[in-house]
Amino acid sequence: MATKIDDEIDVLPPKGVRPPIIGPGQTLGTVTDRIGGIVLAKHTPVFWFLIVALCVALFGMLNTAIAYLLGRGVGIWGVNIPVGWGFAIVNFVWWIGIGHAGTLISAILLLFKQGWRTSINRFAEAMTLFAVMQAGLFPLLHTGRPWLAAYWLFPIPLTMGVWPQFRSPLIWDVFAVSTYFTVSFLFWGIGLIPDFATLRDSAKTLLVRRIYGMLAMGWRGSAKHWNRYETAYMLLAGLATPLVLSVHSVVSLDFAVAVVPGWHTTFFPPYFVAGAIFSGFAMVLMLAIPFRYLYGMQDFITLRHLQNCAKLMLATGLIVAYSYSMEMFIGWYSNDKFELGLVHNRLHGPYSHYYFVLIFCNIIAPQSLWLNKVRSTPWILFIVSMIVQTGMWLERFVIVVLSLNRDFLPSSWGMYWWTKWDMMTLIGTMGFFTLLFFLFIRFMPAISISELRGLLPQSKVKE
Amino acid sequence: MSNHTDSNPVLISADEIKPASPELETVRKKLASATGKRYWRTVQELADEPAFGELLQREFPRGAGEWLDPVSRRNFLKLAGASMALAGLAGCTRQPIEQILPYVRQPEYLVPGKPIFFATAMPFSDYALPLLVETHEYRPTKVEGNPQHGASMGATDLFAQASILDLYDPDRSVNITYKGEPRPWGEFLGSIRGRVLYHNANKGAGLRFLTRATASPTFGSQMAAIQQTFPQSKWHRWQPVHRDGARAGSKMAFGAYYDPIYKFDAADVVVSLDGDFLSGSWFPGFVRYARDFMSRRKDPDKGMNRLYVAETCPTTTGAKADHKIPVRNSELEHIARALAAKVGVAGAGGGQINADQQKWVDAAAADLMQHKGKSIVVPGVFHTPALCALAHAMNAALGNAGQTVTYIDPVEIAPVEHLQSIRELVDDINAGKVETLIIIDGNPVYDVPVDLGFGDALKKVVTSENGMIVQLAIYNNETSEYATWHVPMAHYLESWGDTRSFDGAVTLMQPMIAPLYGGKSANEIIAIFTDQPDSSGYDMLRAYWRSQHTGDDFEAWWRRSLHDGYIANSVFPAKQVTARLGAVPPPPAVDPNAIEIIFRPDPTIFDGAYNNNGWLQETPKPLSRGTWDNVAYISPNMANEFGFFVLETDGIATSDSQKNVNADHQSDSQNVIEITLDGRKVKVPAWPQPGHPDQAVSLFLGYGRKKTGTVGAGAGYDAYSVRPMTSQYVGSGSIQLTKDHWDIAITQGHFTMDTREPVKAASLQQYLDNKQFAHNPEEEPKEADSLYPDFRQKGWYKANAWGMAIDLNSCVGCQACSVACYAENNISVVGKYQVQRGREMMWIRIDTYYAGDPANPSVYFQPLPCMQCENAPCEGVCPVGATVHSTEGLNDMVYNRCVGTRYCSNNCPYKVRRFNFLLFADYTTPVLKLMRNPDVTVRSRGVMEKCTYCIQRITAARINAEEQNRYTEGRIDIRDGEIKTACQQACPADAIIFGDINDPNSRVAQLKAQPRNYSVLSEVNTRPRTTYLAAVNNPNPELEKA
Amino acid sequence: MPQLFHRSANTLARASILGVVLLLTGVAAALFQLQRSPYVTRQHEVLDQPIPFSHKHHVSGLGLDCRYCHTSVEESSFAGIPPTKTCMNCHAEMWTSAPLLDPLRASFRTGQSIHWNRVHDLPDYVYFNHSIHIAKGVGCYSCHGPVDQMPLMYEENSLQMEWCLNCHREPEKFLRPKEEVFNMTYHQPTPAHPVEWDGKQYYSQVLLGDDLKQQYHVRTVADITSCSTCHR
Amino acid sequence: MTTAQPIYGMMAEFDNPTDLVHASKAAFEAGYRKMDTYTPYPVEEAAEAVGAHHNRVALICLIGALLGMIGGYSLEYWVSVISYPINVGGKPFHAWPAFIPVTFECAVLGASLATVFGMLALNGLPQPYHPVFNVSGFSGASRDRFFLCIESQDPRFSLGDTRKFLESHHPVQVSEVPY
Repeated sequence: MATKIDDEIDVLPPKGVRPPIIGPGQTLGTVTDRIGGIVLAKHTPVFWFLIVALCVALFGMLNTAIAYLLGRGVGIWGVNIPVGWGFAIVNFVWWIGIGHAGTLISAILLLFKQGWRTSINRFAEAMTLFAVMQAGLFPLLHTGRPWLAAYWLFPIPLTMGVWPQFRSPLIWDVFAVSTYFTVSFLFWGIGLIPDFATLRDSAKTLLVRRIYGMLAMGWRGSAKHWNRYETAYMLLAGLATPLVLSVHSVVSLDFAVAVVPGWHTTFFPPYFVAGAIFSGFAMVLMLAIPFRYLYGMQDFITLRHLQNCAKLMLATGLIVAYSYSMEMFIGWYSNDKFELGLVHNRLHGPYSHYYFVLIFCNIIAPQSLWLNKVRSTPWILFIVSMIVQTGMWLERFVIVVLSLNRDFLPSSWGMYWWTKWDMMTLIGTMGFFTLLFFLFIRFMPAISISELRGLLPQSKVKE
Repeated sequence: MSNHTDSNPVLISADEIKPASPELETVRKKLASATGKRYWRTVQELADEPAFGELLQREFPRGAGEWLDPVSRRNFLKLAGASMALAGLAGCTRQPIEQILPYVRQPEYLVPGKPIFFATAMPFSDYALPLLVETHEYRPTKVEGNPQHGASMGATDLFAQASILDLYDPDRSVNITYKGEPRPWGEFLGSIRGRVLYHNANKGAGLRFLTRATASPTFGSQMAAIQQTFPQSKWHRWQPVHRDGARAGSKMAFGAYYDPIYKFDAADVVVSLDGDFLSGSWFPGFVRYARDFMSRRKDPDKGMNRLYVAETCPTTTGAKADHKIPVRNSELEHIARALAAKVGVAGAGGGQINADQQKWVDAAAADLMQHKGKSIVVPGVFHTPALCALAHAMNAALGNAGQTVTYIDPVEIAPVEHLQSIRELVDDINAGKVETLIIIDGNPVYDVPVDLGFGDALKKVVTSENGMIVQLAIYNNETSEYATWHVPMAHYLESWGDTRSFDGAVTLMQPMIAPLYGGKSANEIIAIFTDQPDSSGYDMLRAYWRSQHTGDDFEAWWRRSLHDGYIANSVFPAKQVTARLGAVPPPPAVDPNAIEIIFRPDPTIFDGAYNNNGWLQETPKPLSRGTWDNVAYISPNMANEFGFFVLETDGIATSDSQKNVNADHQSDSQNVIEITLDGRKVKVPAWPQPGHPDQAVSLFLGYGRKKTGTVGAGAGYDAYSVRPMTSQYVGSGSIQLTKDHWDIAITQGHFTMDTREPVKAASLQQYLDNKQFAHNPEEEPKEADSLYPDFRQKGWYKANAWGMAIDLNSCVGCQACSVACYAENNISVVGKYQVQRGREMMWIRIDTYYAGDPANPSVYFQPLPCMQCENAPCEGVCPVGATVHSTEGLNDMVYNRCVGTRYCSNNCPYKVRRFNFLLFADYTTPVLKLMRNPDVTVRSRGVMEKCTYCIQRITAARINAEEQNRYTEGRIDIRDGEIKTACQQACPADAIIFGDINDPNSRVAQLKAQPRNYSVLSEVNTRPRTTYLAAVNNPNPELEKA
Repeated sequence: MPQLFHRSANTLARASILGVVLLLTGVAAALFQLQRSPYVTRQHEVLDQPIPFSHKHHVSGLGLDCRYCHTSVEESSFAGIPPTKTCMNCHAEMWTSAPLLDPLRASFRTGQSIHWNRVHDLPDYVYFNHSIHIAKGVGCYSCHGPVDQMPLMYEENSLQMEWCLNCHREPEKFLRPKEEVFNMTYHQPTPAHPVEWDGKQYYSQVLLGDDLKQQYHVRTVADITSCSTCHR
Repeated sequence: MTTAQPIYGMMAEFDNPTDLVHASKAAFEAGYRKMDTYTPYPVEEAAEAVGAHHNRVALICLIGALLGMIGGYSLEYWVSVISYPINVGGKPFHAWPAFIPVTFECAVLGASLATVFGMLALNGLPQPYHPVFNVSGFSGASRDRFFLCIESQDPRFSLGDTRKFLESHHPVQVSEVPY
């Protein structure tokens, strides 16, 4: 099975008819075999080894960069006074943003009873976890002395008798991100339990069965268990929904609480959340499209899923566009000299080209999603998503650097240039992220089997 | 008052505690093996450091300097690993066992942990700046001005502040060498004795001495003695930044050499003909003059003096002028003549000047005439004799002579015109008349006029079969390569001596520490020739003054003099002389097309003597804000013609042209032009300097060294290489655009205030019309409108509340405060590349802003320390509370708590916070540890730092006051002025005032009560404790109308 | 379908979960103890010294005053370690041949300092000042413990920040009359043993401490717990 | 096996959810209480049929949330007002608006942990060994088979009758579940 491209599945149905959520002819059995097969297959496909090898190389690069950083200090990066925050924070916000789609899909869409979420929520959640892991790296590295940051930021009774400073948004960040990671992990984890049971029961060798047996914790599909399980799942969804909104709001407060013109603004939270979902869905597509293609999952991740993601991207993209225009408008309308200076700096300053590329990536390019043709053509979607992803990174760069490089006193205006170490760290995390993702695909059911079963017609109880 | 640990300073003269100074030899030996402790309490303690347990301290990485050393960088992985291992346990790391080494016999006056102050003086050029030096266990750590001495009034210039670093400079010469081979002192002595006998025989024929100008009476007497023993010997003088023009001018006017002394505090109108008396010590008396001049601008309500300046190369003097015209060098003398004619100097006139200059001259002349006897005409010291003569004549004609200007005998011993003197020497050498040449201090091979070919001349001497050159110098410099014998020279803080301040007062020098590198003083070297080879500097000094002192109270008198640092009533009496404008040569023809090449000493490196001083290299030049290089000023117009990037003032070049991008702070890539003068060429980075005259280029001396220490190596271009005898300060040459570029590390890239108006300025009239001009009611938040609680209600800021007021009127932008801060607070030097990256560490920087027409803009200086905001934006955002508020209103920075998020810096509207992006502090060079101020933490990698209002001085004073049981209404009664911050203490213009704002009688409280007082960026509502007194200038209404 | 796991697996699984939880708490608890343990603070640890100098003998035995050796304690941040000369004042006559004192005589002869190992050693970023504490009536005992009972010097207290704060937050609990500062046998007032000061009898430290705080102008707690009090 | 040996229960296997639900309902009406169904995905009807309507997960969640919330806020209050009050940029010690984000995060964290571990505890997981696994073909319970198990604990349970009863609802097969 696996890697053959069954194109006919990607053929658009006649007008007015929406593509199905699950390809025709799937039964409880086939679902189990097709998805479980990826994990239990005897032979791991060659492309998997190639990709993992590449990622391991990038991961090595990341570690080199980190080691050198710990040895020398953040001076190896481009940061300076006035631009005290550079790539580290840009990447942090970017990764955190990406990490939003997962929980959003699994939680909010679940609450809205969106059936189509089931075949993508599992790896979307995994994506969330891995993205948050990348994000989590940066605030620590960014101090250059993580061995201090690691424990002074948490309220631990040390002999100094001093504590974290809870008025600082950075502390809010510490709590928000760590909570977000934990909750996402739990959510993902309990979702996996029944599927581990499935793997346990369908695995061939005793060892594999034992391994998944332990992970499944003895799940046996009892009605009483299912009942509590469902409640817990729903509750988590209910908790994760405000959480996912709060996390990026808190991240946005890292900026909004400051006095720096361009940061000091009240509409950052919604603006950031929208942006996060925007980039999150872009990332979902960037993972889903190759995944369904490489593993022949077109039956489970159908055009319907791609289209819906595309629509969500379009919607959030428009919110983002609105935010940009508001930023400019408020700047002009406030008639505050610092705000005006900011607008001026963005449009005509030394970094103006960054700003215009950003506009193209996040506002112009996504408009193509109005076209059904674009929404239904995987490879185009993939490219659009990539553009959006770039744009969202640039957005963070603009917010961080273009606000700091010219703030209050002209005497201290400055420039920021990234170094090769900055780049190595950024690309390294991309490699790390992909590595984790492909390990996940190989060893865990990338699509929620038990939930998918519930969608099949035969699974309904007839009266 | 310079003592910050005791209300009346422990002033002690070193001879009272002879045995005190610790055994430096052993210290030095042990230092070699010592590893990095962050500071210590006694020298002995330092001298024996336990090397083990380094890793345990990794979370404030001691000796982590190895990162910077490429060799051990290889094993950084291992060490990083170690630090990671400690991560979890950092709270639990044990301290290594440290040792403590008491004295064997503790000197009587020493209280361990308390500084002692000694009076001494720093020789600079041909005169001296009287000083008090703070020593900790006999390690000099900080230099202050001697408040009891009129030449200092407690202030210093940046060179004095930086001289501490020179003392400890590890690059200093350490060996007596013979043709480059190390030799013992005895062997040197032997070979010189031979010479002495030889020259005794031939009456000193062929025996020559070359020194810089000196004002040391003792040295003078020694030279006189030499003249007697060796009648045929000659004493030549050379210092590259000489004042021959002024000398000749004085001769021209008075028929003899005299030094003018100005009384700026008594002058209502000052006209400067390129007289750069507000910039640096190359103008004798700068420190005192800045104080005097600014004393007339402190309170506009009491009226102000008025300053007219006509200048060539832009200086801070011009920046402070009420009316400035940029003129080309050749035009200056014409202006002088026109002015002289107008103020009624007979025989003047004949100057052709253009309309603008005419207007300026008319106004200035009118003003001068209205203030006869209460005005001054200041001639530049780097100009033609005629100009100086004219100035003297004008002062005479205006009746200023004797009132605001007096004349004294030159402080230089046996004054000569240096160019003449050095020329004679070279001629004699070429004529083969020189066998033995003793070069004391200085670096002639580098800085003697290039067309004299001094190097080649020296070669002749050394290669001649009986030739010998002895060099006494602090560094191994270009000249050392030619010397037969090189002897390390003792730093002024290591040697006994005497000299005179600019007003002639004798100041005594006493050593703070035994010579670190076994240096010898000039007197000791000369003594060899006067047959007292083993007499110490102290003996000679004492002997000389014994002979000078009449009266039988010598001992008491001597002790008092040493204690005070100067000899009472030794100021030169004013001479009754009248300037006769005799045969003044006709003014030079002005060639509008010729390019004038102007030579000036560098504002921070001077003539090259401070080339290896990291503090001075990193101190921005006041006008260009450039560091680590010298540039060539050209006018914005010329830059335009060349199509260069033009430095913005708000008259031109909006800050957004792409051209301007690289001008944003950090690395500013400048076009390189090639200067040709007398057929000699040098490539220099062109710097478009607002206010620079057209058709002229200003070059700065002291850079482009071929042989210097690790710090100065490779910095800048060598202006001496095109400086011939005929054009010592100006010549006519040509410039050629080249393709090259030159990265200049500048600390400020935007010189326009944009819309921000950090500096509020007005004319005297505007001020009198609206005293509140510095305030903008719409923007300034009221005390009431704040969501925050009033911490005064909670008992904060109740007792002592520290504040600072900075008078923008007074600040002359001389940078003394910045360097003083480096010395007081152990600030690290980061080097050119890091400055380009925007990582300089300066705690108090001076922002320079230009406004108006770039051809002749108004210039504003604004010293910017930490504002110590009561609503500090930096504090709220720190996640670990590493920067928080003290009850006295200080914005505390807790280095050991900082994890380095840099959020505080981002959120600081004034950008006064500095971050240790790498391990900038030098933990490895042992000798630098001796220099550090033990009361201030040395900051390590990854730590934010900033101005603390010199918290260590505040604490010391508070403890002192409490122990003396001084309290008044709930406050600890610390007398106003008892605490002086380092910047305040150094400031010659008295522009920075610090004190307790809760004490209504304190100076700072009274200044803050003035209407001129405003806070920068008040609209951000940070409520800064550091506020500014708006700049008010005093333009001539006549010119205003025009 | 056969069972994958044996019956015991259930108990095993639950037990192991419990085990992990306990282990983690254990480790955490251990670390918090470790950072305060004598191993880290070197409390009560007697360091080797070139000369086994006995404070017990010199203080309670011979009745020397602290200030005889620690001369600058009242005027400087640094209490001062006696120079060899001070020791020789007596030991030029006494114990002149005791091998114990060889290092002392050697030092006096050669001019080389004696290398004592530092017993009370604060981190380098802490700026402690002896004189002001003396001036405010903080007894030597409060920080250095019963020095007069120490044959060999050791560190009585942890000297960690939380320990300093104990006193800076409640000075009244520790202050004593200035004249008692150097008194090693002084005891805080109790109903049984009152302390007389300023003509008054005090039966409790609280009352005495409050009055002393007034009298000695001890700054407010907010003042002396400001960071810059000790860190610069 | 001999009937003398005690067994866990009687297990019927179905190949579709509808039969399972019918059987379960019938069993309930027949008075069986101690029984359970095993399905590859949640079948709500089955749950209701065997009488699993309510659970206490939600309550546990609420408790967790409250603990987290109170814990978070009191930590902040104690640290900034009681333990070491410091003037930070002129802000009040008790800067409650600034304390909200952390309080919220703590609440969510507490709730989530409580929910998940509460659910597992109530379900008695982990429980890798369970009698039902002895039934041959039970692995289908995680694939496409549906099981109803009436436990021997049930008072009405009797080998013969219960087997008959189950077989009457056309299962694929009925088998005893040994301990």
